Amino acid sequence: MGLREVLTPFTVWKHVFDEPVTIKNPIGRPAADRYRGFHQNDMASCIGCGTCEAICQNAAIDMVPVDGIETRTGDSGLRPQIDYGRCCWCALCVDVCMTGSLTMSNEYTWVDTDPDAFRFVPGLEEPWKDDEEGYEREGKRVLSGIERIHMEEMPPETRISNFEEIVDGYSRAEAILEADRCVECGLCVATCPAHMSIPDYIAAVRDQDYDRGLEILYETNPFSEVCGRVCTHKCETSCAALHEGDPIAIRWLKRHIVDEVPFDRRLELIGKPAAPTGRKVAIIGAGPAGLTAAFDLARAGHGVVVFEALSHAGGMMRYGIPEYRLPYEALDRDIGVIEAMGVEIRTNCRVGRDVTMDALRRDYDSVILAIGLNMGRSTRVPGTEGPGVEKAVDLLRRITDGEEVPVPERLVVIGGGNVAMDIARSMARLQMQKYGRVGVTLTALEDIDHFLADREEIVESREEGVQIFDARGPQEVVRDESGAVTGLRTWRVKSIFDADGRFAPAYDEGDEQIHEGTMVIEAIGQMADTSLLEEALTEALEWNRGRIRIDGAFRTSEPWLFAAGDAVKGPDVINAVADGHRVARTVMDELAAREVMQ
Amino acid sequence: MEMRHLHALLKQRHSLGQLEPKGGKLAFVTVPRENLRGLLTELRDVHGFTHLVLLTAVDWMEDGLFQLTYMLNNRGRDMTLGIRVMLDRQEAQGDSIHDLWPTAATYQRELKEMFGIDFPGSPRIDEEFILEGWTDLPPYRRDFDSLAYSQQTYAERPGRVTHDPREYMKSKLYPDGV
Amino acid sequence: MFNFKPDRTQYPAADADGKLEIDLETGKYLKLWQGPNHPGITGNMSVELTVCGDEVVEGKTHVGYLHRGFEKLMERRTFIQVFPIVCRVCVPEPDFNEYCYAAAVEDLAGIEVPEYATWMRTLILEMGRFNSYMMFLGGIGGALGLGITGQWMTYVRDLMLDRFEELTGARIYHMFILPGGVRGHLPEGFEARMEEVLSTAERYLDDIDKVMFSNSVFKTRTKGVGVIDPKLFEPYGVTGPNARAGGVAKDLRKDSPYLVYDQLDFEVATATDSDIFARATVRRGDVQTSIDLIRQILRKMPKDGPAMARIPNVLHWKIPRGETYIKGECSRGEYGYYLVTDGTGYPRRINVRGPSYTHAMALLEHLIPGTNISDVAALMVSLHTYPPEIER
Amino acid sequence: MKDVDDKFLKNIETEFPLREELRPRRVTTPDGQEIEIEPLKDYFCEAAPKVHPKAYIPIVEDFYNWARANSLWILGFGTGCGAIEMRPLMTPRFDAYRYGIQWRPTPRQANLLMISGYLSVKTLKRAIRAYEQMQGPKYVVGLGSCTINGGMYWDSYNTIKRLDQYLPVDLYIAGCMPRPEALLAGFMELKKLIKAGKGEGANKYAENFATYKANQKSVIKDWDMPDYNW
Repeated sequence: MGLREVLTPFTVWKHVFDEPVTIKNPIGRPAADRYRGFHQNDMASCIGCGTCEAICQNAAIDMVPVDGIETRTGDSGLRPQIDYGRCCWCALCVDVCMTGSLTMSNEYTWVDTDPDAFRFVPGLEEPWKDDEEGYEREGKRVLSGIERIHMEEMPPETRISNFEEIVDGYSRAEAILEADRCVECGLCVATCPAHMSIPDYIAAVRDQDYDRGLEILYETNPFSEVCGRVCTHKCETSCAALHEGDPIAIRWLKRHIVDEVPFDRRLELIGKPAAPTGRKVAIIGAGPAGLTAAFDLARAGHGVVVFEALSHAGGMMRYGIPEYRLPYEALDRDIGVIEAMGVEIRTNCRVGRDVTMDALRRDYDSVILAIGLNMGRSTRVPGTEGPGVEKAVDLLRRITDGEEVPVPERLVVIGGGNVAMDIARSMARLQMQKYGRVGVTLTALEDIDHFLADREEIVESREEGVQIFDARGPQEVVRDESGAVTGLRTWRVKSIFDADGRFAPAYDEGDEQIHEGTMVIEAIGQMADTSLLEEALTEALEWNRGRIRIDGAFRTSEPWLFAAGDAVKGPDVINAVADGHRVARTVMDELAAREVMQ
Repeated sequence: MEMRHLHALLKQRHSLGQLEPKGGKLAFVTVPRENLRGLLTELRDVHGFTHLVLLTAVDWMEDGLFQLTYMLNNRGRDMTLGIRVMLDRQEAQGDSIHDLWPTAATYQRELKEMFGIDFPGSPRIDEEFILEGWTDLPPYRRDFDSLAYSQQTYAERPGRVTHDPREYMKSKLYPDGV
Repeated sequence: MFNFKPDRTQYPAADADGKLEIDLETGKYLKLWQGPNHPGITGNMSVELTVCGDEVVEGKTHVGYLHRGFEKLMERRTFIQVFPIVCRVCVPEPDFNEYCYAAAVEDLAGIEVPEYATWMRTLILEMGRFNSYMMFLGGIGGALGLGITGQWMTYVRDLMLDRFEELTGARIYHMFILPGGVRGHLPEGFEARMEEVLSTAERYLDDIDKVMFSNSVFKTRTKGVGVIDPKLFEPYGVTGPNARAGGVAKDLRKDSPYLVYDQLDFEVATATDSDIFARATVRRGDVQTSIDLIRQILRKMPKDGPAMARIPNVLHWKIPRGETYIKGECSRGEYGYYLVTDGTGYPRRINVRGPSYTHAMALLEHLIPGTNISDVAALMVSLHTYPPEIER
Repeated sequence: MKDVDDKFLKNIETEFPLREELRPRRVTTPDGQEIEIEPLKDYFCEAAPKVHPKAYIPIVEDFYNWARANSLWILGFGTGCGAIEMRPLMTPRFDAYRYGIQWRPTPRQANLLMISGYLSVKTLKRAIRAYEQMQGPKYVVGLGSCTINGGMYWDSYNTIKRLDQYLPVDLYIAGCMPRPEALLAGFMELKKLIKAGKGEGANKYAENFATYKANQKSVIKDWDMPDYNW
């Protein structure tokens, strides 16, 4: 031990005159920009999907209702409440947030004597609500997939010349990847008219348990194969994933499950119906609503007879939707399952002609009216009377029946809904087959962003050569001296609805166009053909603006008669399926009640 | 491939199972309980696996087995070998190796406390190690449910409710339940 | 100058099993509990000392005061949910838990980490190591009554925590290394601010050299005390600086390079005496290595690139059956995660191999007998043990 | 909890008897006398804590409170991870000493117990002893989520979830873990409470002593210490 070692330590005394490092006022010193402080939530963009709750490993987050936030499609109306007696500030909730609404401030001081005070709903009135700084994730979410798995489909140049199905369907590997993106929030379930257990069957795809998936599908929808192809998939508009990326391809995944289960296995899984009850129900119309009701009733053991005026069952699914979207075999398989439940379908049997309503009322315990909308509406602009003007639904029915339909080289379609797209694309295919080129013009009142048709329909129509003119109001079907159609005159639409929200299109008369074509097809909507009811019953029933009035449970004013489907509600397959279930439940309740009374 | 070479060398003598390589530097192999001691001694004294990295157990409750994992490392050749010994879950008794590596005694004490696997002869094996006054199942066993125990033993702060978005939406949008 | 020569006759006799025969009732021996509430104990643990005069004849460590049952809790959580809790296993140097866990998951799930994230991880780990050594250098001085080192080193460590905060968003539990990559990129101007911290640190370390390593009191109290015979390194599982202080250059960064250590240029510090002083000097050398490494990494790392690999949806992430062991050289030695998966969405078993587990238990108990009571704290600190990783 | 395997069900009385050194016995003192000792009675005062009455004259009580508020002496017992953020407070950068706050090595010199985060049952036992050994008036501050509602260890079998069931907590500081600045803010708040005469934790403990003891004993299985030791 030398003297040097004793003295050296004293050299640090030189620091005695250094500036002190003490922070003058440390309380409330601002934290770094990225600091993970207390939570913030943008109430407007939060959708209450509960993914934050699902990922929180501390069970610190509760989903609670908040004043002023209403439940609506794509927003559960719930908001996260955070328990700071649990939180560990890991910010996984921020990283996983589907909308990016949940962030963190860089505020960190919260002192309280009451341990119950450390719970709050971020986004209401915390002082750091509007703080700019604090943790936000870099870019879009990375903890779940953003982009939809691409669905292989036939290129336009191949598909335009035939009626073969366009999309291929997912392979197993693709389906797993797509199913993996789902966060199981369940926002879609209430949006689906039939309340299908979407997250559950997607989970079944993920687990490759197709049997379970199929059972889940059949709990709520006997037309899963149809819906897997042509459903309007409102669920995908409420999907939490669409806020940063693509919604989950719910429809394709549904189809994938059905594709993976062979028909025989399907029958096995669904099992046998219950023991016969001896009750009989007549259903008029073999469309989705009628057949769904038939399925439910038959499974409960009731005897069901479905009366169908046309030569095949399926209703609009067969006669409205073209084959390239829904192959007939797919539909036949779904109907086959229903028939296997013991449902009798009498085709070519028109009520009112081959059998009367009175007879049905007499022979059956209940009658369900599910006649759908099968008569096309007309625009009633000048020139629509006479040859060369067709209704889309009539044409589609004739195409399905294999009839020869007139195929002109150029034609004009009026309407912006799915039916308009269907007929435009069907006619385009026929034109291709006949002339080798497409000459379809489509006009609609709405501008392109407000078309009622599905987005992909519009895209695919354009790909197939359909020319779309949006915001055009039809004024007259132009005819030459001989009376033959030469085109459609339209004005540009300034607005469709008036100040009160009533339908009253306003036109810009200066912007006039003549769309050339030797045929005009109207596809602006349909109505029900209620002539089968006959006079006495029509008189007896209560009506509501041309539709039979029903209550919330699908009862008409006649106790034995129920009505469901497009004829009373609308507007698509999945709604019809939902109606079918509900009317079936009402009928079963009624039958059970009658049993008790007797 | 050195690891394969080593495996081939020892396979017969110690009735080793299949070698399961994980990359070039790490491999796992199963050995019967009676061959463990011989294998460890040979690996340590002859093949340079002098460092006992860890000793732990995995509970394969469904199969009725405990897996003991002895992780040995050869620093010079940068090889790590995980040696698995399967024990009957009912018996749950292993062989102490505290004389090969004194530090193994600590691991064995932990295994005794946390899994209930006994190592007769290991120093202080019956003393409490981490837990104090523990009366329930050894906590690392799969059949011990931590959450249930916690809820039963310690009070949670009451007053929290949560809602499932799926059911809540249905009840709000379809109050009739349809 | 002061030669402490204990009177060996006072020692208790050992029986056949090597167990000491200590009868407290004789009044010759006293039980002394050091900790859990004791300023000389690192963290919340305790040592039960049996003393004779002021000499310790037996020491037993008691741990478990910080046991939270992590390995059990991890089995109850999905793979992403484990991520926030791993860092809590070791408070002063949490990043190794994050890295080892993430790497183990990536290994079993077959995920390739982007290059940028690999560099970032190395940076975070070196920053964490720097912090950990700051704790040590402060602690070792404190344990020997040299309070100023603690004051200085805590200050420097706090400057580094500021850098951590702006990079990761938190001071202590950074939660930055996710399975699949890292959470973000370097903030703007980070390099310059980091350089400021590093040069400040070097200035303070110079002072530490003068005030501690050249201090005759410190030297006298640490040299030749708490010597670990290098022959004991393997039997007692000694790794890291504790082994390097005994001339064995064990360092996983060199022995089994992970992350980008094979692209970095550095030497590991070693010493030969294997006493408390040697262990302190090795760590002093390692701090310098860390500082150099941080500078190197910031210079060499790619300026931009993806921070995260594509990972499956974490809410239902399943990993096929398998097991792996991922290790890294933390400031105390070999840190590793043993992960076993069984094909479900939850880990089957995670075992954390912390160096303190061997150092603070078997080794410390072996070293304590024969030391002076006042040296126990210094001995314990010199092994650089963090109790939370012993009991987890 | 599922059925406990008989193999592991320990009888507390027999498995965890009173430690050897706490049992009543005869000992020989170094000077040769034989005496009876009963350590639990001899070394500890078993009297239950008393409520400390306020001073008769309000202004005197105000003065007391002012004095108490300005000398918060913290027991340097790091019970959990939060202790690591106290270190910066003890050092020049944040320098809590300027606010009259300092750390003491022993409970006898301290009047503020910081529960820095989670408490395992084993530490709870020591924390209770430390608390009871502290001189009144004394205060407890719970630091971080874990003291409020279990925090991230909400499903752990070995940590308590609600600190207020076992010790009278005067104040909570949110965070995991709270930054030193938040801790300082907490201390300032505590000072305000004490000045306002609301730092009544010790009295609350005395008043509800039986409840606290029952709660403590329900989780600490091997209770081998006197009911109150100070």
